Amino acid sequence: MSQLSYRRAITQAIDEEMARNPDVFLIGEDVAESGGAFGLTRGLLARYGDRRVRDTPISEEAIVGLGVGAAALGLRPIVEIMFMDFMYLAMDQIANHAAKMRYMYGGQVQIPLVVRTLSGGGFRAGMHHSQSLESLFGHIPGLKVVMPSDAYEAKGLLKSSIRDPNPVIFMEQKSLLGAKVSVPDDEYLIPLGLAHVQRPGSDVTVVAIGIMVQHARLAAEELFKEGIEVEVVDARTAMPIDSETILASVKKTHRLIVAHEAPAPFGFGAEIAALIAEKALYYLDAPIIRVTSQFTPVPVGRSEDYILPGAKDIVDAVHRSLKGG
Amino acid sequence: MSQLSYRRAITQAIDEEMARNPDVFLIGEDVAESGGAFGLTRGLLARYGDRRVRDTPISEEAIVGLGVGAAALGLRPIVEIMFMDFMYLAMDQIANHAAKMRYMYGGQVQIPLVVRTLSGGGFRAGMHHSQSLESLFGHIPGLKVVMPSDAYEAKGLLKSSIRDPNPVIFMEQKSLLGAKVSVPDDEYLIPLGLAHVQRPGSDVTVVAIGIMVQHARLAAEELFKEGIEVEVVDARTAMPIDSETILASVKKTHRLIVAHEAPAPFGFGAEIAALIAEKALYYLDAPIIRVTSQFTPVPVGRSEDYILPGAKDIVDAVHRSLKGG
Amino acid sequence: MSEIHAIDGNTLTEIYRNFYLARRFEEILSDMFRRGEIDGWLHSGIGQELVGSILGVALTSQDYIVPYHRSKATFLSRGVPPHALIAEILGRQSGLCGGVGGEAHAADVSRGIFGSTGVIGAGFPLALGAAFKQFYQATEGIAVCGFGDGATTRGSFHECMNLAALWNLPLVFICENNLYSEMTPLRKEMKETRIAKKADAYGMPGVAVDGYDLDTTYRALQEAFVRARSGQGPSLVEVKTYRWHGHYEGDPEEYRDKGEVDSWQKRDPLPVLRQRIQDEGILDAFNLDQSEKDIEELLSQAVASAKASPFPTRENLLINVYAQEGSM
Amino acid sequence: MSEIHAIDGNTLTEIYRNFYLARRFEEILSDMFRRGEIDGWLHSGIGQELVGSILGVALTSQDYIVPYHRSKATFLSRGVPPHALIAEILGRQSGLCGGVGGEAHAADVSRGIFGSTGVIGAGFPLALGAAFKQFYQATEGIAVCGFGDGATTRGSFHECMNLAALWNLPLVFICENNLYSEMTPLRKEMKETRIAKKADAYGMPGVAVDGYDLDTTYRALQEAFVRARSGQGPSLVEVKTYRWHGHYEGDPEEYRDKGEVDSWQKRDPLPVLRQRIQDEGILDAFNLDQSEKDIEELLSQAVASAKASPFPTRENLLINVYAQEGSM
Ligand SMILES: Cc1ncc(C[n+]2csc(CCOP(=O)(O)OP(=O)(O)O)c2C)c(N)n1
Ligand SMILES: Cc1ncc(C[n+]2csc(CCOP(=O)(O)OP(=O)(O)O)c2C)c(N)n1
Ligand SMILES: [Mg+2]
Ligand SMILES: [Mg+2]
Repeated sequence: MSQLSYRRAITQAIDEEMARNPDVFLIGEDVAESGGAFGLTRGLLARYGDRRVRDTPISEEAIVGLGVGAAALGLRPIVEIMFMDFMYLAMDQIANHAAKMRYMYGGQVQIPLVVRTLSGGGFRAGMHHSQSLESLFGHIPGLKVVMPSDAYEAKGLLKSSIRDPNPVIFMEQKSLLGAKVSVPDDEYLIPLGLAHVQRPGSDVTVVAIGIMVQHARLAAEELFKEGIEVEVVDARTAMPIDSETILASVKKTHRLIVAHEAPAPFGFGAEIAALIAEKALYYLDAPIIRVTSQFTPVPVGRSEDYILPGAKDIVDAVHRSLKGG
Repeated sequence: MSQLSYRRAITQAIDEEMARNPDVFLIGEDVAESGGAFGLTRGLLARYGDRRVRDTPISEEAIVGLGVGAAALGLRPIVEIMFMDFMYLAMDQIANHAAKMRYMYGGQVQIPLVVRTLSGGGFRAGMHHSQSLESLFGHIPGLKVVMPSDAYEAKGLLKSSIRDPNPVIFMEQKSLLGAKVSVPDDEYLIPLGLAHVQRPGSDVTVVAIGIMVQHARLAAEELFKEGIEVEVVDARTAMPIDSETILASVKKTHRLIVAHEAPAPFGFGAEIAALIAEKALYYLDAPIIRVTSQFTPVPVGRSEDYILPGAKDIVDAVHRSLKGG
Repeated sequence: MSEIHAIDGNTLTEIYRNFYLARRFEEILSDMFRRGEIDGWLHSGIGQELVGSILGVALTSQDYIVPYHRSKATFLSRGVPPHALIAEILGRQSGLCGGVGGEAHAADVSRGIFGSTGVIGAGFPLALGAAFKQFYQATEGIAVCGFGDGATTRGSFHECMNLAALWNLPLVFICENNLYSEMTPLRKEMKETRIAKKADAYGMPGVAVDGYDLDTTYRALQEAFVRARSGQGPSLVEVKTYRWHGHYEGDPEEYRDKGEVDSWQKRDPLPVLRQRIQDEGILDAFNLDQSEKDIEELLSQAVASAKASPFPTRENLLINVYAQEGSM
Repeated sequence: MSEIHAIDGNTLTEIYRNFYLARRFEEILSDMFRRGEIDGWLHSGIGQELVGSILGVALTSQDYIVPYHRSKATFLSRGVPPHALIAEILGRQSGLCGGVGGEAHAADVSRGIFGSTGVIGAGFPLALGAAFKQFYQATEGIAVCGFGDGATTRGSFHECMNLAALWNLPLVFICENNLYSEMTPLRKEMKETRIAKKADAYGMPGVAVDGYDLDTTYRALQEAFVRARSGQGPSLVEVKTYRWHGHYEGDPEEYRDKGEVDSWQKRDPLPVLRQRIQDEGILDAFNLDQSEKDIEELLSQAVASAKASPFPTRENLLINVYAQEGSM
């Protein structure tokens, strides 16, 4: 085991997969020469050359579409979109083409494309550099959406994403880039679509995704001091959703909180609530509570702290849930 | 009262609002000279001239953004995007700019923009001409999303949308274009954000949106013959959501079905389920059931009938709901 | 580029066969649509079949083609069985895509045809991906991207022209300029209507040709293919052509004069080519008649076979949303 | 166009004042960032202040400006109080946008500045909307759109150049070509690096000027403004310039030579203009010193005032998502 940062976990995952499979290539703005606007791809150009690691002009639609076309013909592109907020520019290629192409061509192709992108708050750079858009992509049949909650998860999930035969939106949590955890030295993969009981507990289930898993952990530690045992489930992927693991946890604890950084309406929490309201309604001893950002754009600077959810909001929600029982 | 088609209801609403306010203008592909690819804007060029009714090249991003810019400076643009499936091309202007501009400029502007677009199945033209994307837009703070269920609704809601100081995504249900209902001869408006109890009933609530309201009506008539009284709530707008009306209905019937044409995950039904699971959990006597399309792209031709939901699916869901109690 | 010679007899015959097949295909489909036998809609390519007919002879099996919504001639000239294309348009199981994609989204990846889309302009990035693949694997293949005049005003045209030139990719952009984008005439799409000239902005060669003249069209395309194949990068070929039918079948066509349509129809390159094949002594009338009769036969069997194919089952329609590990 | 005369003394003085203010503003902000006083990031416009300094004198109050992420000089030259711009960058309540928008999303609609965005290329359509508004209301105003070389590879550039030309809108596209897009040099952004030439594809005039030469830059901009104002439509002006700092403050700048930076700094047009004002006898050193001192004073008060302003409250941050009926 060694201590590895989220940033380097991503670099390593790409590096290992590029070494393993010559069809894997990486394109994006400033990914090559300068190693990425946030250093996530440092060293890869030197190692793999400019055929496989390429800087692109600012042309989000074209580069994602290039990835879709190349993937359909058998390559395994990794396209970096610097910030998730710019994915809107490539939405047609992602939602109408990457997601639908296999289906519309009757299974003639598969699209093993990964679109990596920095998501969420943390840089305090405001509404055009802070969004978490998992629910937009989760709504579109054909896509997978991955949100790793720490460096271990990031490495294992990114490697699986690169090997997956489907288009994957890989959301790198920008506020975690520097955070280190221990990671096995040997190769490992984490399958897509399997949630992870990050911390077992019997009183309340907190299903969290991405950065919110970290907040949920802190909240659980806090609540443990009060004698409350929180089960923290890291959903890992917003699509597919591991309903089994989530249902099992709710059937055990009878209380559910869902935590994500995106706003509530039509969000991940809504989908999980609908799942439970359909499949495990009678197990609930309290209303389902969503812990999310406010329904506003993300303001710049430290103001984002008022808008984005944190550990304290989860603690409050757990208290409310226990009262609601 | 006169009988009016959905198609002409839309033309009339635009016409009346253009006559009323010289700041209202209309742009889009083939909206002027040829009166719209589906005749929705016929006659407007002759009446208002080519300053106010303009054909554009195929440049979805530019024309929606033109609307955002002009709206910020006080005009009231109506931009037509021929099919909702092409809204992906203008997502950045809609989601990052129309939706956020008032907030990010600290309230200096308002964005009275309407983006009108044909949505849903019905033309049998497949995956790139059949999507219903209300949940994508409903997730983004700053937007309103309107889905009129008949000609009466279309006219009253479109007039309100044009007068609204916020960006509105107006989803014209393409399978309803020819359908006629009686409509008052005098001017009327339907406020945005108020659901409508389309048919009262005491046994089950069906919250439906857009075209699904028509299917819900048919289902309710069918079920009435069996002695089952369905309350049909036309949600009208996917954002804002009229939680009061929906909660009141569920508190009365204790059973809820949500019906929409888009796929289930992260959809309108998920949001309504989450609302109930948070605010009216103990009122439910049965699991919440979602009636939606399959989680696939929409295939071409008559195959769409297998994928999109219909009245029969609602009838089945009601039966299941009554059994689940 | 001197490698490109006059078109030889065999090639002329093959182009004629492709052309005749495509023309009759369009006519038959149009009739079927009028008789209500096709769900959805149909975008006839009648009048524009020449480009597609050439592609079948001028490209190799390694090349990729991203067709556009009027490119039925391209499918046929690449050897796609007519019944599979008709079945796809009819939404039947024996169609190229199992009847799921339909007219606008037909593909035959085994023949290098993919990237068809209902979204105008979305083919450019997909074609860029195909050209990138050729570059990446250092194959001898190239990629070709078909599109109309209307598509050139989409942002994706610009992004992809720029990238193709910047990376010197083996990609040929073929614009079938038929003077309209749906009901909108060219002069309302752009102020600078010389589409070929737009290549300058990217440092790419651009050339415009009369799409009703076989020799110049053939030569311009071949030159672009040779360039791409020999590592000299992308080009833009603007083919001036005309669609005889409306934007879609049933279009009332209020936006153009009957006279304009007539003037193009008078120049129809199909009989010209037939005459030339006779005049040059390549085939005589009897042989041509025979070959046409074979095509008629092929097509009527194709229609029958397509119509006999069932619609997809519900089960068919639920697969292929996701690929499974190791599928394909 | 003969209406454009040599720059008179008052104008020179005003440009100098704008320039000096902008330069010192950039320096002070850069220092503040280095001291950790600014959340998020900062994109210095140092070295590129000339264009913005000219806009303040060359446009009227009816004109709209869509600035870009280095356009602080534009804000200041339009009369935006420095304290309100600093407060915005610091995310404080007294900022132009109440501290919600910050550096990248600052606007002052009362002074015709709007459309700033964190999304490169998104300003083009917004500027098109502003120009359309001028056309729609037949005002005498025009619109101006600022952007960098990197933005020209976005599809939106193409769509908007095309539409502006097609509709003959009063829109001037001003490209500040500083040779880099973040860490990527121009030659890796596009093969055809003569940005001004790209206007040809749209039937629009395009001109490139040395952005370190006041007279040619001023003349080119004025000509474009006169064209737009007199109904002759849009133009593209490419201003060749250079940013002295990194893409963002703190950028390690591994991608360029110190020598390149030096060579541009040596040509700094600020002292050249100061000298010229003295040489032409418009102001003497004493007056210039005095005016500079006033600016220093203004700026130090602005910093103090901005820092004294509170951060937005939670309540502030929950409003303005939707406008209420009749609000504004
Ligand atoms: C992005 C997008 N916008 C609009 C449409 C509707 N549409 C379909 S074909 C077409 C015109 C295309 O014109 P052109 O590219 O010249 O091809 P042509 O039909 O003339 O062969 C339009 C506007 C579309 N399919 N996609
Ligand atoms: C759509 C989009 N892609 C990428 C970025 C990240 N980004 C910010 S500034 C920039 C470079 C812009 O270069 P240019 O337009 O030349 O302006 P300059 O910074 O050189 O003044 C990039 C790539 C962005 N903000 N928006
Ligand atoms: Mg055309
Ligand atoms: Mg630059």
